[in-house]
This record gives sequence, structure tokens and C-alpha cells, in this order.
Amino acid sequence: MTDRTGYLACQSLRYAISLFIIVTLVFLIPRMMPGDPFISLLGEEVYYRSPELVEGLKAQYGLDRPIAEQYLSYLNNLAKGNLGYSFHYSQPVWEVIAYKMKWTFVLLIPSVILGAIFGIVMGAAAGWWRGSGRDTGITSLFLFIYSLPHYWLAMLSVLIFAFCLELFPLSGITGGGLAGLAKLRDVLWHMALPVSVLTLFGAAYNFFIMRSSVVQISGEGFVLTARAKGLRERDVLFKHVLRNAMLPLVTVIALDFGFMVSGALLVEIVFSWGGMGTLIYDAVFARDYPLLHGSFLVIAACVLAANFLADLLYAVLDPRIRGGVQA
Amino acid sequence: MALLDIINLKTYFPSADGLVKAVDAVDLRIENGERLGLIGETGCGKTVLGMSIIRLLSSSTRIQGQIIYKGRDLLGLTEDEMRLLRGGEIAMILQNPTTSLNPVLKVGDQIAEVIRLHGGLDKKAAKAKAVEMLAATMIPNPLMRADQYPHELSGGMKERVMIAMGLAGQPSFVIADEPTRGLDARTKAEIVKLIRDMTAGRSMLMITHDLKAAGEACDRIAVMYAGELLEIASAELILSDPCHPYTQGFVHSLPSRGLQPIPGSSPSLIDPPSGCRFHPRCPRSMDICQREHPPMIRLHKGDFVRCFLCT
Amino acid sequence: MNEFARNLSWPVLFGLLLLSLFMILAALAPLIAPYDPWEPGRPFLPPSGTHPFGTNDIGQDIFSELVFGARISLFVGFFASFVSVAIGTLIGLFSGYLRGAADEVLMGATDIVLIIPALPLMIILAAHTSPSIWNIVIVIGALWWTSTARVVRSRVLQLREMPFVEAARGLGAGDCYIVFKHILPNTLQVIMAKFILAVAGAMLTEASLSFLGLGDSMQKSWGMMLSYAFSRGGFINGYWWWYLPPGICISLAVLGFVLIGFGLEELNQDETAVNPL
Amino acid sequence: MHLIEVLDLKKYYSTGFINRQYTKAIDGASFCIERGETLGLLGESGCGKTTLGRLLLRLIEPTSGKISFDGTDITRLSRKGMRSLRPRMQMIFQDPESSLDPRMRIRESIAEPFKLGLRGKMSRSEMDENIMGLIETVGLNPEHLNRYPYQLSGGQNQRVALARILAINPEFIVADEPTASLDVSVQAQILHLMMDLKREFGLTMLFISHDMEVVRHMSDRIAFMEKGRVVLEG
Repeated sequence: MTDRTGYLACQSLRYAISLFIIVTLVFLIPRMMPGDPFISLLGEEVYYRSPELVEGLKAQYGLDRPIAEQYLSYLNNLAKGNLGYSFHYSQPVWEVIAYKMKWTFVLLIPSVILGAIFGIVMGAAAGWWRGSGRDTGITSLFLFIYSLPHYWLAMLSVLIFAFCLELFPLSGITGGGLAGLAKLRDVLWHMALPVSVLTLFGAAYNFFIMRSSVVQISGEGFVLTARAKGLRERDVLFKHVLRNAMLPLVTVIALDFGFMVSGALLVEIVFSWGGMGTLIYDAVFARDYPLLHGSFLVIAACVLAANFLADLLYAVLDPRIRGGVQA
Repeated sequence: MALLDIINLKTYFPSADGLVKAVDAVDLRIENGERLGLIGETGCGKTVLGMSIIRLLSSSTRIQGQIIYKGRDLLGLTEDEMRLLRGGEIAMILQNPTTSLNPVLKVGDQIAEVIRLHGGLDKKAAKAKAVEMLAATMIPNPLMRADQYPHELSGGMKERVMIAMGLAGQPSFVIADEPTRGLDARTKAEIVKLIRDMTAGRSMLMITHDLKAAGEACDRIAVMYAGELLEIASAELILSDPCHPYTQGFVHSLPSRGLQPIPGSSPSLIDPPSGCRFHPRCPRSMDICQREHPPMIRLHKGDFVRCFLCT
Repeated sequence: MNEFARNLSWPVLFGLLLLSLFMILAALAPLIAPYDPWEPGRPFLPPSGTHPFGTNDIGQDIFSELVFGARISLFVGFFASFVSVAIGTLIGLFSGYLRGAADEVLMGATDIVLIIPALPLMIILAAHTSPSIWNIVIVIGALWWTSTARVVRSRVLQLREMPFVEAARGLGAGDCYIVFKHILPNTLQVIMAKFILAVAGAMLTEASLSFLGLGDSMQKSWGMMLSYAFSRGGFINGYWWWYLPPGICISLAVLGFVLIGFGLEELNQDETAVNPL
Repeated sequence: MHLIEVLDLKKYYSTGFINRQYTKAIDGASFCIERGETLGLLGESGCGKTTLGRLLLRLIEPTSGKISFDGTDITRLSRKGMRSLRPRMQMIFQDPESSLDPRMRIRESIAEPFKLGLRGKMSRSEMDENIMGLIETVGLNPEHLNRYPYQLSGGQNQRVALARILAINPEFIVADEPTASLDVSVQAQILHLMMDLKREFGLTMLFISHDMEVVRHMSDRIAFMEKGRVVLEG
């Protein structure tokens, strides 16, 4: 029991350090890069258009004070939830992000879940029948998906399913002018393509991990023992192989969440889905640095949280941690 | 009638360097209630012989011959028919308990799995029976041990769990593969005694390279060399007065019997020597041994030997 | 020779085939490309005999852009992968061999970098640096090394407990000798597989960064072509010849590396697999 | 004269991050080994006998105590001082295959001590001559030289390990269950070879095993080990 507490304490410390480093990185990057740091802190738009505003802002944000003092006030602001001000949107960064983040999650969560299920099932099947025709077929397909740039597959799917077959809308979250159930149906219809594209990528990622894990476990002695007991092949797979393969997958899916965020950003852009992806895309073009920094902080915090949850879950599930011995 | 009658069994499998003839024309009979030790050095094919009986070899393996068990040829059964026998009628205790036990399942549940499968008991009754089986292996505090995971047990305890699991389905015939490997002297003696006690009234094939353990746990001993059997005799006879020069050499290489080595090394199973497979290393080799493959000769009541000297 | 031939499973063979195709394209670009990829001409021409893949918004020949793009994309892929694998290998070697405090610090750092979402951080880094191909190489290299470091470390941890390493220490050999003579050679196989897969990852990341407008506008990579095709209306207006070919090129080149890497990893897995007997 | 003298040697391992617990692997071992003698060390698995063997060669660091080798306290030696002493003491491992670098051919493995200059400067032909002599001594064929460890049997690999050790020409050898993973007939071969080599080269040996009979055959004196203590010396 004490060892489990110790494990959790270690993990908590690790995440705290990670968060601290991420926060510090965001503070340091603009100040360490060549060129005038004020461009980086206020955004190009403001910097070049209104020099007198810049002077006022410098004083207001304390950018003329010593760096340690700046750092403290930066941390202080973060603690209050103040991520800075986006002049491009003329709104506090947090407010912009909070609205957009919601729509990214709408895409992300179903894709992560569906991708995990799809990838795990296919990976288990391919690994279990390794070397067979079925394995070769499924594996080739996923190798191919794995090799496609996210946004390009998104573009292809728009070309085929929206342009040519006209089965789905070209872009956006909703056609507008709808409310209640009708709006929900419209959003779901708009979601279909981007979620499918993301699901495929999530599945490909989980597929390879699951496949190699099942292949490896199938060669272990206890699988032979299970067969020697007279278990059906199905039971050998489900009760012995998958039980061992599923455990590490908890953390994998959480890490996967981090990769999926990146994918979602790109896919959103293609579908003009008004989430974090389009937000960042526009922010890059406008060189709206406060918004970029804020977005990164929020995304990183979400990914950290997902990983932390996964570690908690893992500690509960794995008897080797539960028992105290870390294998 | 014999419980198990292996007739002209050939188990070959392909490898990068050629066809490995791991079991080459083996005839072996195990009577009802008889415990037979199968002795041989690493890579002589003894584990493959055990795996051939319970049919747990990879699909690329080629098996020929007959394995008549209670009147049925196991090699002629479908995979489903064979599966129903495994664990219940014929059980196998695999070697190396550390890798042969599932690391994420409690050992009690792993034993109960066999009981539910072949005893038709419900979950609770099976678990209780599993604890009983553990108690029978003389494991201290079986109730607590049943709820532990393999990594929490010592090597000797894991071997006891393997034995409990192997016998949990009340099999008529047990194949035990190297049950004493890697154990130190005291634990080894305890495990051998346990195997002898717990298999009383059943038939057993004990695969081992430990002649002493086989002598203590078994009634008869078969000696395997380079894929074929060289000598089968009662355990006392093998230990006291073996006929085959290889068995003699093997006995004399035991530390307690003089530590006299057999010169040379075991031949390859891909391209075994002509004539008698042991002739290149045999101290009493004759001309005929190079040219002719000696047949298995029956000496008297169940004792066989494959050597021209013993006729 | 026999052993070498046996290693060439179908994914590796097919991967090598794809790869050599693109290598030839990159090496002989000036000979293969019919036009100077920078030379403007009539815009938005669909594919024809004179322009096999048509032209873009300022009339540059897309086929020539593709051929020259192979150079940039492969260059970024190889170099970024080299940087990341070199960092990862060094960290993994040190961490696994020295253990103790060094290991805790290095692996702590690895765990931290591993959970930081890579693309958003790369976006920030790239947005703050001037867009150049070298910056992209460095940014990708600096964030892609974690999985190599982990794999190398676990292999090194395994190796350093092996008796042959202890035996080498027993010869009075120094740490450097042991690491470079005994440990590294036994790690090369996993490093190689990681390197190949990292090339694939780096090419995809370059494409993503370029697509986001963070690429080097002075260089014609496939990612930049896609980026322009998307941001300058090629996608919305349905000029498929503009955005399909670079996407296909990236996908096939990446597939080549992924196939080789996958084949190598399968091979490693076969070697570590327990013999069924 | 004592070649090895061990005085109150202790090795504790600590486990646990918050609740630190100590495992006493070696708890006060004292004994000596005469020059040219074989001391058998008998004990069950987990009693600490392997740890003791490693401590004697300072492959791991002791918690406290003294180990003298030929009059020098090796627990006090600097890393550099220890490195120059290492070739004089060697170890034979339980698993012969893993005691050889899997990526090195047998020839390279045996030649490594020569290449590191442990036997002074040597020309290529001298090296080849020495290697040929060694493999003959341990009963291998020249054809084995171009193979890799995985292509040889356990007994053959243990012969290679012995040849390599002879190339180093040590005074003291720790043999840690050198035949535990071998078949009985091969075990007899290797043990006989070791006895011959010991006689021929005047080696001093610590022979670790859990097999009473084997230790009896190999040793001049026997020490028993239980729970980290060397209990009886006869």
C-alpha cells in the first residue's frame, strides 16, 4: 500500500514538474528568440500598426521591468487564469480559447474512443493471426494509413465524399439557423467526416502497439499453459493474451491523446471546423503570439491531465504496482 | 492394454538450416498407473516428444506415426476433440514456472480455471477446490497463496502451483516437463517427493535431464539420444546396471558416480550420424556400429535396448 | 549472404523499392524535371502533354516542383531523423549505462518531453524562429528523440546486466571502451529501426509544419506545395492536380520508410521471441 | 600464503522509496583462500553466494569490510588502481552464451584480452598463434573461431569463456555455478577441463555451486553459506 502511495507521489511530482517546465518554456521562448521580444509578446499586428500603443502596453504589462519580476507577474497572472490579450480577436486569450476548445473536444473525444476500440480490435486480430493472409491485409492497410499526412487524408475525404459524392457537407460545424435536436443532427452530420479521418489515425497508432504486444505475448509460456489446460482458442486470446496486452494500453491511449490533438488541429483546418486548429492556423498567419502561447498552454495542460488520469488508472489495474513490486 | 502406445512417431520441423528430426521413429508404451521417466540431454528431442503427445507444437511441425491413448489415435483427433482431452484426461506441467504462469492472474484463479473447465464446478466451488489443490502440494498457508500473483511466490512455490494446476483436472495421464530444473538441492528433493506422492495411481511421463530425480519419481526410465530411444528399463536397472554404453556414460558422468565425462558432443538432429547415432562417441564402438543402425531389441519384460553389444 | 537475403521480408523489399525510386528522383532532379520549378508561366493549367501535372497559381510546372521537392523532403527527413536519433541514442546510452542520478534526470526529462504535445510546441518554436529548413530540422530533431531514448535505454539496461559486459569490465576495460565496443554494437539494430521510422515521422512533421504556414518559403518541399495549394485556393476550387500529386508523393515516400522500419522491427521481435520448443 | 583474505564483509541492499528497507545480502563474511587452492562455496539459491563472488572481484561495491588480494585491500583502491588489478582476477559465469558478446565472433572474443594489451604488445601472427594454442587447450576446433556464440552449444561456449580467461592469464578465478545450465555429461567435461587447467596454470579458485557433489569434486576446502553468512568452513 505504501508503495502505491509512493508511486502516485512520484507520478504527481513528475506531472507537476512537467507543467512547470511547460509554463516556463512559454515564458522563455519569446524572450530568448532573436529579434525584438515585444513582437513575440504582443503580436506582429499590434507591433507594426500602432507603435504608441506598444509603449503603453509595455508599461502596462511590465515588460520594461527585470526578467525575474516579469516571471513572477506572469505566474501570478496564470494562476488567476489570465493568459494574456489577443489583439487579433480583441478579446482575452482565455475567452477565445475556452469557446474554441469545446469544439475541438467535440471532435477529439469520439475519435480517441472510436480509434482506440477500432485499433485495439484490429491489432489484436492481426497479432493473433500473425503471418496469415488476414494479418497481411489488415497490417498493409494500417501501414498505408499511418503513412498519410493527416490533413491530406482529410482533403481526400472531402474531395471524394463531399465534392464528388455529395454525401457530407464540405466544411464547418453546422449549417446554421437550426436549434435543438435538428442542430444536434446537423452537427453530427458535419462531424462524420473529420471524426472518421481522425479515428483512422487513432486506430492506426493503437493498431501497431496492440499488434506487436499480442505477438509478443502469444509467444510467452503462459499462453502454452493456457492451451495445455484445454482452453478454447477464443478463451486463450481473451482471458490470457488480451488481459496482459490491455494493461500497458491504458497509458498508450493517454499518450495517443497527445498525438490526436496534433492530428485534430490539422484536420480541423481542412474542414474549417471552428476549433483550436483553425484558431492556431489563423494565429500563425496573424503572428498573434499571445494566442499561440495560450493555446499551447491549454492543450499541454489537457494532455498532461489525460496522462495523469491514465497513470492513476494503471496503478489501480496492474497487480504488480498494486502489490508493491514494480516490474 | 497399455494406456499410451506410441508407435513409430516422427516429429520433424523445418528450420533455416534444414529439417530437424527432433523425434525419429520412437516406440514407447506406458501402462496404466505407470510412471515413466524420459531422460536425455538438451536438444535430444524429449520435450518435443511430450509436446507431440498433447499436440501443442506449432503448425509448421510435421508429425507422423500413431499415438494410441486408451484405444484412440490422438494424431487422428480433430483439434476440438484434442482440446477436450487437454488438461482433463491428459495434463501437461510445462517447464519454467516463471514464464508458464500468467503474471496478471492470481494463482488460485489460474488453478480454478482448469477445475471449472473439466470439473464443471461453479466459480466459488472451483476456487475452494483450487485452495485444496494448493494445500495438497504442501504449500504453507494455501488460502493466502491462492490470492497472490506469481511474482509474489518463490521458485519452489511456483513449481508447486504448476503441479497443482496440472493435477487439478484429475487427469489419468500427466506429462511433467523438467519439473526440477533451476531448483536448489533441498527444494528439488521436496518437489520430487511431491510429484511421486501426488501422481500415485496415475500414469506419468516425466521429462528430465536429472537422472536422480527420475530414479526417485519413476518406475521405469527411457533414455533418449539424438531423437531416438536407446534404452528402456526399470529405474533401478538404469541406475545400477544399464546396458547401453551411452546410459553407462550418462550414469558415470553424475557427480555422485565419478564425474566421468562422455567424450565429444551431442550430434545435430538435422544430419545425425550414420549407423548407431552414438557410435562417434562410444568407447566400445565396433565396425558394424558405423554401418548399421541397431534395432531396438527386447531383452525381457519391457526392457529394451538399441545396441549391438547387448544381444 | 543467405542470412541477409532472409532478412528481406516483403515489407522491407517493397519499402526499399519505393525509397530507391524517390532517391533517384531526388538525385537526378535537374535531368528529370522538364522545367525550372521556380519559373512562372500560365497559371492553373490542367495536366497536359507539355505540363504532365499542370501548373499552379503562378504557372510553375507542378511535375518539376514535385521532382525538386523530393530533394527537400528527403533532406529534412534524413537530417531531422539523424538529429533526433543521435540525441535519443546519446541520452539512452548515458541514462541506461550510468544509471543512478544521471538516469533519473535524463529519463525524467524524457518523460516530460514525451508528454508535451509535440506539434503545438513545434508551432510555437517555428513561429518564433524565421522559417528556414534548418530550423525545421532542429525543431523536429529536438522533440522527436524521446522514443529512441527510451528504447535505447531499456536495451542498454538489459545489456549492462549481461555477463559479457561484466566480463569486459573484468578485463579492466574502461566505460568508453565497453559502451562503444560492446553496448552500442548490440543496440544498433533497434537504433536502425528507430532511425528509419523517425525519417518517416520527420517527413510527416515537416509537411504538417509547412501546411500550417511555418515552412521555408524559399524551398520547394512537398509540404509547401500542399500548403500553397490549400491556402491559395487550389483545394476550394477543385484543382486536384495541384494538391493530389504532392500528397501522393509524401505518402508513398513515408510508406517506403514505414515499411522498412516495420520490417526491421518485426525482425527484432522474431529474434527476441521465445522459441516454441 | 593467502591470496585472498576477506574480513567482515557486508553488502546491504536498500529497497523502497519512502519506507527504506534493507536486505542483508552478505552479513559479515570472513574467510581466506590460499594461493593455488580451490575453495568451494556451497549454498542454496538466494543465499548470497553470487553476490559474494562479485564482491570479491569488486564488480559490485561492498557496504563495509575488507577484501585483500595479494596483500592489497581492493575495497580501498581507486577506479584506476582497480582497473590495473582486474586482469589478475577473473570470473566464469553460469550462462556461457550470455558471457560472450553476441555480435563478436569467437576469434574476436578470445583475442580481446590481447588486443587490449593485457599480455603486452603482440603482432598479428603471435596473436593467431596464441589463439590456436588456447582453443586446442580447451578442446575446440579452429573451425569454431569464425562462428558466433549462438551457433555453439552451451558446453562449447563455456570452453570459449575458459579460453578467453586463459588469454588473460589471471591468478584468481571466481567460478559462479559454471555448469548449472549444462547437461550432466557436458558438466563432467567442463569440470574436468577446469581441474586440468587449474593444475596446469596454478590457479586459485572460488568455486560456487549449490550441488554438494560437484563442490566436493572440485574443492580443497568447502565453505557453506546461509542467509548472507559463511557459516562453516571445513
